[in-house]
Amino acid sequence: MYQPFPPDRSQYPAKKADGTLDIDLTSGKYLKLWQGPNHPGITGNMSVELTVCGDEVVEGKTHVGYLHRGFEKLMERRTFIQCFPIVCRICVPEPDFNEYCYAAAVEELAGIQAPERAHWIRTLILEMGRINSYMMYLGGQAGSLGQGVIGQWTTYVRDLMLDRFEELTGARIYHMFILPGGVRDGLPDGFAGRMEETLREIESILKDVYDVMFCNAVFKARTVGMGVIDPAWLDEYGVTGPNARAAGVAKDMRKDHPYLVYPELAFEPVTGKDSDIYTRADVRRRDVLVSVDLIRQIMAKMPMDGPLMCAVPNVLHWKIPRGETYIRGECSRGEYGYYLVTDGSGYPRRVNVRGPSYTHAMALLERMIVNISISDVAALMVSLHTYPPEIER
Amino acid sequence: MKPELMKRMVKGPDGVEFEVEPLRDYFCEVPPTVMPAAYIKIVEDLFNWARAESIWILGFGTGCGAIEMRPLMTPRFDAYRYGVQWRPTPRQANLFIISGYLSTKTLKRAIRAYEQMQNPKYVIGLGSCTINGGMYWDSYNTIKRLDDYLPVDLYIAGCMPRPEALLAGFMDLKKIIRAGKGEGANQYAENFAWYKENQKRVIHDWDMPDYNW
Amino acid sequence: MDFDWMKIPYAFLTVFIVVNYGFLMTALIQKIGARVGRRYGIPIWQNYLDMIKNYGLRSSITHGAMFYLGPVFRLSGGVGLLLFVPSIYGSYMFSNLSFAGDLILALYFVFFGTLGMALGAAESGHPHAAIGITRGLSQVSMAELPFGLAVFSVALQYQTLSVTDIVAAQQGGMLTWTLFTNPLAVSAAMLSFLGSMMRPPFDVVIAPQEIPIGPPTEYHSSYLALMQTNRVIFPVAKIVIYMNLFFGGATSWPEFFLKVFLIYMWSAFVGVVFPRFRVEQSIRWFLVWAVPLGVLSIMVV
Amino acid sequence: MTMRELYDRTKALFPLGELIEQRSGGNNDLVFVTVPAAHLRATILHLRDKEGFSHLVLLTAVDWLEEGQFQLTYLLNNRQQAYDLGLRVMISRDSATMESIHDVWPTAATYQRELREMFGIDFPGSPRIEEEFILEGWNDIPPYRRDFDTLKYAQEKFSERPGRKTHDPETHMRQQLYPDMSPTGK
Repeated sequence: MYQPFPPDRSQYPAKKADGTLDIDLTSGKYLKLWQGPNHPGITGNMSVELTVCGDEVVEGKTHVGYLHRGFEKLMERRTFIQCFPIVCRICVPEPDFNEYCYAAAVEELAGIQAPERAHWIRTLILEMGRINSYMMYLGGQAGSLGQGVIGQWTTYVRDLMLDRFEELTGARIYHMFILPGGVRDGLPDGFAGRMEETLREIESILKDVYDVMFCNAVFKARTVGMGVIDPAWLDEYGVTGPNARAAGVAKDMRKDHPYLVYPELAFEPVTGKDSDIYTRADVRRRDVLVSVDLIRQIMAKMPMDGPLMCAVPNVLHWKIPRGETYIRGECSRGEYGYYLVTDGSGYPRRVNVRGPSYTHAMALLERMIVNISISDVAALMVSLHTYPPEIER
Repeated sequence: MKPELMKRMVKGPDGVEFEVEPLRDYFCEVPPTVMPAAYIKIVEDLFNWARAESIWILGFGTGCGAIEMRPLMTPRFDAYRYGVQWRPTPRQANLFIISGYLSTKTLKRAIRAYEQMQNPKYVIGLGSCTINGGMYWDSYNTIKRLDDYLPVDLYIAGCMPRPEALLAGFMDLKKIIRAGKGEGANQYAENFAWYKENQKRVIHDWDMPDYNW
Repeated sequence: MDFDWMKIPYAFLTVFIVVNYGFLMTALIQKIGARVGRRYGIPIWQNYLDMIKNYGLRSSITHGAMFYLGPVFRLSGGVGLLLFVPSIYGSYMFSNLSFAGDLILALYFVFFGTLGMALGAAESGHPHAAIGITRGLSQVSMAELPFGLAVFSVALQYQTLSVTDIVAAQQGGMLTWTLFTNPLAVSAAMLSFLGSMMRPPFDVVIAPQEIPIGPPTEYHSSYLALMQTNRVIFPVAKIVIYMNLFFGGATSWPEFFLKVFLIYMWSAFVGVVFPRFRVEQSIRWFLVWAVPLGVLSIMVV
Repeated sequence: MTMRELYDRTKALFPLGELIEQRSGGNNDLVFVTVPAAHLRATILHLRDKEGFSHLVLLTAVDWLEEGQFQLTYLLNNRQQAYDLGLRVMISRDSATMESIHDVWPTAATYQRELREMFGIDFPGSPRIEEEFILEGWNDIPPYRRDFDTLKYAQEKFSERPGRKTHDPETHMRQQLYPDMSPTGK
């Protein structure tokens, strides 16, 4: 088997002829340890099957499927508008990207064009969702190293952001707001002012987080130089998003493949140099600040009147001609994409969701987990920012 | 069945060969028994009061409802005020929150975790998908009625339920416990065969003993 | 040596007071942690309820005699430590069962619980317990080393092994405390204190994320309740030693409460904002910072 | 360089099918091309090494049940040029086997495992291809195939709670508003 970067297993078990490791569990030298699914140090409901030798991991295998609901199958037997309420359930912590990608894919294949104002509101929602997702991550990253207080602070501001979501969409988690053809509603009165307050609170909390977490000697000792992603792996393992940006590659779909109103907004992708856990956390922290800035720009430039929905055919008999397309967006973990195939009927032929965690949590994690200490597994896994529901859907 | 669970011969470090049958050797196969309440009523009342005021949740987010668990434990909702806290291991937990849909793969783990918990133990079904399948009513991989597989004390409806609903659910659960009606574990022991039959019908890959603790 | 039997009920009175104070203080510490995280925190009586609940659970599973003895050892370590150290200096009632040479005995009790726990948890056969034990024993032995050095240094300084005598030597104003007469030993011991309190940054042993809570993974119901009881006694008992050796002891209960609280706060304040060290990192940390201080303190004395 | 030029250049080397420009007009950055299964490997190696399509965005399958074929879609991305190229490979549905590309992109092994499990498409030689990925103990036909009926399966397998009513808008509307309308969709 051709392996471009054979893992450094010099002092570890020999390889068998077919490339798998020669691990004799009965020898007493190795221990099989399951981290998850019922484990606090795991990102959601998934598990890693570790083979450890002493305190070091010799081999790790990711197991997913605990959250499989068969969305791609279920959507094949729902009409286009019936798919809309279930797509957001695919990725729980940042559901809006599902709604946007699905809506954009349907619009493209059906040949309709959402109005300008809807684009602005969509961008606003995506950026708000990104902040939420990053806040979850920051808390989780600190929590995986035992710094629970960061999780308290970031969840506190995330709740504030959820309040804004609730004002705008009426729901905390599943917003079901971006539907094919536009968005459901405009901004409520006084939204801009309350948004600004929330953003200030986020900035102030982030400053505290920076002082307590990023300047902390213990946090640095645990994370600097830990879990390095070689820039050469980016293409091999399909690494995108902050994981790639921390390796110094400014891979940001908002810049590379601009969508919605991003061409009209001024921002620079955040990049890091060292590609370790610390850098990835730092890139995400700075990315929150970028998002905060983007939201300010959006609130300032957004047109306040105009249509929110374009003319959509009767959704009960909405048939879309045969075609296929791929819509992508830069979510907080990386490239989120929908591959939609239609066949001229009232139902999608096939929907495939490309969640960034799909490659990060499987091939990349299994590659990175080798030769690290058991106590770092949780931190490493969290630092890749994986959400299992988008892996198995 | 996985190879490591097969019956096999093992050579020990001292050179003696012996037979290992993991399912029988590594688990306790005794079915659960009904545990009576304390004989003296006032003692049982005291215990019920303590159980109601000190609810330890198993930290196992089985579905998307887990996303609202973190706000529950943080400044806005702070369930610690009501004696609710997390335990990472099923041995020490009293309450199992099935947070949303259960795929058959998770159901197997959930059953194992549930059986490891100590009597008395409680189950809350969170979200519409535990009640009747909810959004996933036609999915091939998620169960539709949780109470077929585990004894449920309380359902919280919604997709997904807000943390306020969860807090209200905890209050109701406290009332149930204090009234001495939180006997899910005994119910499970009494109808053990029925539960097992239901569980085995949906879990294809049953590679564990009937009762593992 | 004639033994005063009246001391035994008095010693149990001490235990009773300390248990309640320990419950209160544990809750207080948790509340402080919650307030840092902008939460309201648990009710102050929550720990009592948890303990009653755990004693009240109907079923429990044992993994053999040693599994059962683990928490018992641990608890007897805590109670024993408390019983053989004078909690209030100069008080007949609360000088407990202390006698000459009790410093060695106290040190023995400090380690006793940990070892019992390790044996008991290993009996459960849970891999997380085994990992927790290896982490715990290696870290604890490293963390206790500076403490041992500091204790030797203090014993050398006062030329006695009796805690009562050491306290007596420190009476007479703050400046006679070991804290000022032998600051090196005190700082070594306080660093070691951080390590043995199982709070961040040295709590990888019982870390929920890195391994689910380590040795106590399998402990539940009454076993856990025993351990909870110990968790409130043991820190206080340990702080009593620290207080007696380094901070001039206490001559009355209010002084006792205040000093114990302040020493406890030291670990709590550090713990609330720090993440954890890995085991080898914490060992290195102790080797680099605490052990040289301990050695230095002996050499200075 | 436009996609058309790239297509012409590659067409000279490999027997490619017709170029389908998905987003003709504005930013024409997504095209789909059909490739014979035998030439897929050479094509992607050429595209990866010579044309800069270094990122495998996704690998998935579409079940064209009526035509008896699976369509495998290899979506490649060229970041510098901001182009996406979807390579479509049609393989027979009966004995669905495809060459593995896990040595070109290690991450493809995961996609291939999923396809194997969910569609029953075999990729000989791909690592851990036999292992279960998402499902556990599945004993029916692979669930993403079109002829697998998830509703029927769910009704047979999982007990339902009585009292659930369906308010399918299509049937409801048909009954209420257009009683004479011909059935739509499936």
